[in-house]
Amino acid sequence: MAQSKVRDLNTPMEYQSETGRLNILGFWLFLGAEIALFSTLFATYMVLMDRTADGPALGELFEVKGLLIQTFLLLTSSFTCGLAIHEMRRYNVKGLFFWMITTILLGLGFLGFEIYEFFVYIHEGANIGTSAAWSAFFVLVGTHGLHVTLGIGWIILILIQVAKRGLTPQTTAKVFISSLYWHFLDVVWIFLFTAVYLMGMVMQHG
Amino acid sequence: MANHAAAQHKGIPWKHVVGFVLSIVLTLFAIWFALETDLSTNIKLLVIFGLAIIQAALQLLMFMHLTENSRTQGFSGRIQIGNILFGFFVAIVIVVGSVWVLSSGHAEKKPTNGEHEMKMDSGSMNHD
Amino acid sequence: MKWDEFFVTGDPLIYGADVSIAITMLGIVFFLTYFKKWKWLWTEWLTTVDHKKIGIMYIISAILMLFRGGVDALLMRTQLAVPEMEFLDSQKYNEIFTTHGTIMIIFMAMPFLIGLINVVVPLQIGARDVAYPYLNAVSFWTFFIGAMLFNISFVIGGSPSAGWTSYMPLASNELSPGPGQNYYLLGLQISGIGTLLTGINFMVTIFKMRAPGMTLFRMPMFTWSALVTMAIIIFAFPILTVALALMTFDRLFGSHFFTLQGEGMDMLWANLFWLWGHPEVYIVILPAFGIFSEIIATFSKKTLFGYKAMVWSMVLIAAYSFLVWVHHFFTMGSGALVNSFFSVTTMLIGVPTGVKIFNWLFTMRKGQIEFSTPMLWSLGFIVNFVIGGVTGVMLAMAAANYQYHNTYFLVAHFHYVLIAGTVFACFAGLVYWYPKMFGHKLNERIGKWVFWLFTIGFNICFFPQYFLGLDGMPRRIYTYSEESGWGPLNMISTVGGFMMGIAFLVLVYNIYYSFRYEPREKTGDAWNGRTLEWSTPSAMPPFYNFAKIPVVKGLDHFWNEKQNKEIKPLTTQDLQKIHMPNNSGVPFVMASFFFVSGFGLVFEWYWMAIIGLIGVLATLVIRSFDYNNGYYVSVEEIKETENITK
Amino acid sequence: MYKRYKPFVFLGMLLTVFLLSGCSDLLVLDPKGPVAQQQKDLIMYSIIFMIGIIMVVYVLFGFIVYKYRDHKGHKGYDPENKGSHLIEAICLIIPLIIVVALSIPTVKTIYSLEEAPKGSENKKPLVIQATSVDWKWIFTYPEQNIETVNYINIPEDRPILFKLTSADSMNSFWVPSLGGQKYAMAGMQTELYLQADDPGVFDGRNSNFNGEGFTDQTFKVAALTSESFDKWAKETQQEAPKLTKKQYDQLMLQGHTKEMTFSSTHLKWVKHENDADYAIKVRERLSK
Repeated sequence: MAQSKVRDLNTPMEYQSETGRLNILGFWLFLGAEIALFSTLFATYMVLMDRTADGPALGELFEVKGLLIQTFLLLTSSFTCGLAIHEMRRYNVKGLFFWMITTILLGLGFLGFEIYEFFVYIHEGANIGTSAAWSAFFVLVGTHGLHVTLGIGWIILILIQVAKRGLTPQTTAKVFISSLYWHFLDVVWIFLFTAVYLMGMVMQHG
Repeated sequence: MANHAAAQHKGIPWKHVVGFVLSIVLTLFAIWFALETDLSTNIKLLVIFGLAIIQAALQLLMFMHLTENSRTQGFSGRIQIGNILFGFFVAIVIVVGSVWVLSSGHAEKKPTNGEHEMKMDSGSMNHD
Repeated sequence: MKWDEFFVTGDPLIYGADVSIAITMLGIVFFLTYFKKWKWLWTEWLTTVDHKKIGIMYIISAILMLFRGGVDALLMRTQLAVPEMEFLDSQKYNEIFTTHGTIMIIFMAMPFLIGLINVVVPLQIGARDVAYPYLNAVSFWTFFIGAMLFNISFVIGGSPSAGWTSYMPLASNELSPGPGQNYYLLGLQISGIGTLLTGINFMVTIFKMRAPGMTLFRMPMFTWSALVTMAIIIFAFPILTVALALMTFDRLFGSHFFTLQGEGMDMLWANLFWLWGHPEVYIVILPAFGIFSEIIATFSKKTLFGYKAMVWSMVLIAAYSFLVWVHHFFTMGSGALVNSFFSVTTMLIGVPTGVKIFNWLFTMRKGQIEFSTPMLWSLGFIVNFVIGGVTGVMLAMAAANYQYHNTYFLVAHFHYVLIAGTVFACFAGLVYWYPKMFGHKLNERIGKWVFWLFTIGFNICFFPQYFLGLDGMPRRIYTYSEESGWGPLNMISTVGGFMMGIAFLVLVYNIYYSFRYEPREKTGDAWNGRTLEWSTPSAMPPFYNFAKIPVVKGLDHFWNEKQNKEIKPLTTQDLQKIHMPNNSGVPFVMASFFFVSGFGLVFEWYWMAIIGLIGVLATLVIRSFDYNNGYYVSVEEIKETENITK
Repeated sequence: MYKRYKPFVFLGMLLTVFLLSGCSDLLVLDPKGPVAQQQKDLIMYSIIFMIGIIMVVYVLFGFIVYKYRDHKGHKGYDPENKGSHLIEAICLIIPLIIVVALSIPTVKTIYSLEEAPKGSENKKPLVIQATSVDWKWIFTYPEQNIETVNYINIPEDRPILFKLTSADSMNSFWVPSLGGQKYAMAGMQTELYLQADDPGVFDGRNSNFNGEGFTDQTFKVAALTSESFDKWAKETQQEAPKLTKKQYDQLMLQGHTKEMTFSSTHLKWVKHENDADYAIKVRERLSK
């Protein structure tokens, strides 16, 4: 719990306190759990994707354009989030804020498109109760969306703390951990993009 | 490692820029490969999943500093890498295992028209 | 909803439970008020972040749950004692075996072991606390609240009755209407959060909080087993989380994951359940292995035989535990290739387990074996667990498994593994570390009575069940005909069951007796121990555990120090102020909100569920803004606590 | 030491003798057909290994615990004995050999159970579709155009190919005297070969828990000579009533029924392996 006495200037600030180091490692382990969590959802989706009952097939409703926009929004947000950490490590609070807020905005944009996409599907007759395949789709993609939502809320909370307290070993560790979370959501999206959308479209169009 | 990391904090974050450009390129390539080429479904799936894994590795290494937190901080980096690798193992077991177990043998869903037999083995799927 | 639908009515058992719950509650309130203990309860227990106290609370809860699950078991054994018994009806019987299984695995075995891990592991690695003391409290309270939510189903709304495996579509809205199954889903979901957090917490603790000099291969075996178990928890519990969530969606929000409608797939539930369920088996058995390793080494007065082999066996078992889940449903018709693959992997997992058994035997070789109660439990474990182990290998042979599946042969097997493994370990660990927790031993003479009564009862209860299984008696039937010929063996089994019940009562009596009459321990080393938890000067370690963090020079460090007479009393020069975390009431409040939310979802009162969730989020935000970093214990206070005069 | 525990040892021996004497009558170990016979052979084969393993562990255990107990004149105490590569290697290799020895016949039997029993490969199997509904069994003879409830008649010495499915919950079709079980699940079909050596009546049941009526979800299997089977089939086709849709839908309700026989099948209305929610829909309709 105690803060390390040696403040090695070469070590990024988030690693300078014992708490920071412990929390960062703990969060990595948590991400391990998240991998298992999303894997289970992916497995469910892979098993059920053909079970469309009377509803539309999955690939039928997917669209490349919306998908590309969503993907670029999230990929870019992951990049800007990385830049924010880069700025934080240069002790540039302004840079940190600029890039983190950009990240949040991109995340919000992504969420907006996702919600719009869900509305389109529901309008076309595919909702969570349509068939096993659509249940799996909505819960898998929805879980990712929920993670993004929580991530946005969480980053905002942490930015408020940074604004109040400045860069300390504790706040920087928090920012760093939230950035890990954000990048991880991008990793999950890469697989959603591949396993759900691309595979769905490949299956549909051959 | 620590010195190395600190040196990177100055100037343009090349690691991030390269990671970003690569991820865009990989994404576009995956879309093009999946939707615009005429290869068989199996090859397409193999390639796009391969690309996804590469891209995930990019995120972990370029953006998330997976290997960081190492020597000076008591070797957490190794734990982190081990953890992610074991996670990868579990993920493969869960996804490939479930698909394999639930779609082989008599347990597969009997197709309505007799000859349309559908078999999925080890994650690769035939749907034609 | 009418009141008589809300409360379960119409059964003397339920009224009995209602009355006893009410009386117990009133009794507790009276006791706390009369002795003015409310403040004590809040400051010392409900808000504590001390790993030892949290561990004790885990163990107490687990013993209560053992009682509940045990009563369930005895009700079942009574019903099955003779053919065509009319003690319980089918529905009641189904509810009882469902709650028995769920409670014993999720709310008894795991919390008991996690409790022991909580008490012991930080002490064994020479740490002052776990990595995240606050999170530890959250873990406990979410587990506790989950368990309570599950338990009230007995009197409010009705118990789940689809078996602890809750196979779909039996557990769906159509075939199991009512709140019972929702209790199962929400109770397990909430307590699962606690388990996952424990996994992360202890993994970081063991990796990062070890005393200087304690390399990974100098860690005591129990700590190793905890580390490996936590790794399994981290990767297995999310699978359960998802499976439960998907079933909850099926039941509450009309999705079609496992349902008959909408092309849902019931096999997927079985698949996901056992993807978690098999690793879960190792979550409850590996710490048991760790406990036995400690006890056998201590009472043979000898270092462990093949330490590294034992460690690697455990690591291998952990990785392997994710590769065998299909052996729980060989009969699902996944084809010869799948069944062959999982038959072989399952048998292979017997190899590292066998290695461990032989290592324990060879640890005793060239030792000086002392038959204390914990040692008796460990010896009993070896003898009985082997039977469970070999029948496990028999079950692993898929072609033969088609004849064992769903029979009492299986029931006998997993009780031989879980009781002779896990429950024996819980009792052994409880007796062994009792002086660490409460400052005095449990009476050895009564303790040996408990052991013999329990072990003999256990064998009388479960050994005949192998034969019942081979005679075609399926599990989960609530009665059977005279002609089946299963009567006599069932009668024997029931007698054994009641012997185990009596043994439990004697154990409880022993706790009372020892509290009154056993001499208090004067040193911290009650059993001539080998590992660091025994190195504290006082019997019960102070809240900061170690006044001076030990420097470890090898395996069995404390034992070696004693042999070489290197132990020096503490002096003032050794002391420095100690940093400790603050108590917090937030975890308890957060768990209470989880309860509100879970209860709302059980009855599909969404307003209530949302209020609960908002409460949970609010507590999270409060925690995020809390920068209170704890406090320092002054050298003066340490001096006083440790009785240091110079 | 021994004296103290003598009564327990004696009790244990008595119990074992008592239990073993009943062994030969145990349903699973008293096979009435080639499938169950194969499984029994595998079980007996494995039991020999298991008893061997148990003996080795118990003898070692008894010897070590007795010799190294803490007593006067204790010899051979060596607190630093850390291990021996030889012993550890033996402890690793012997179990591995046992696993191989068990795996080979297991895998062979798994594959052989997927097909008609040896010796009957050339006989055309009789196909019976078994459909479970809470809490009864419906059996369909598609070739004979016969449907029975809660009982089956089969010819002796001829492989029977059961095609299993369910109208609702997950069930397990099990006739212990004839062979091991397999699940019957809605929306899919599993296959199981069984065969009876001689005429006789055997108990069959659902062994997978499926709710309130689970305990009584049993059926009878009667193996007949092939002449009497043909005779029964012919008589049934001529004399038994036709199955009406209304009757069939009544069968879809949860509950028990007596044995029934019909001279037509339900296959023209529904195939449960393709139509998982038929029974649920019927229940909704009839409850209105």
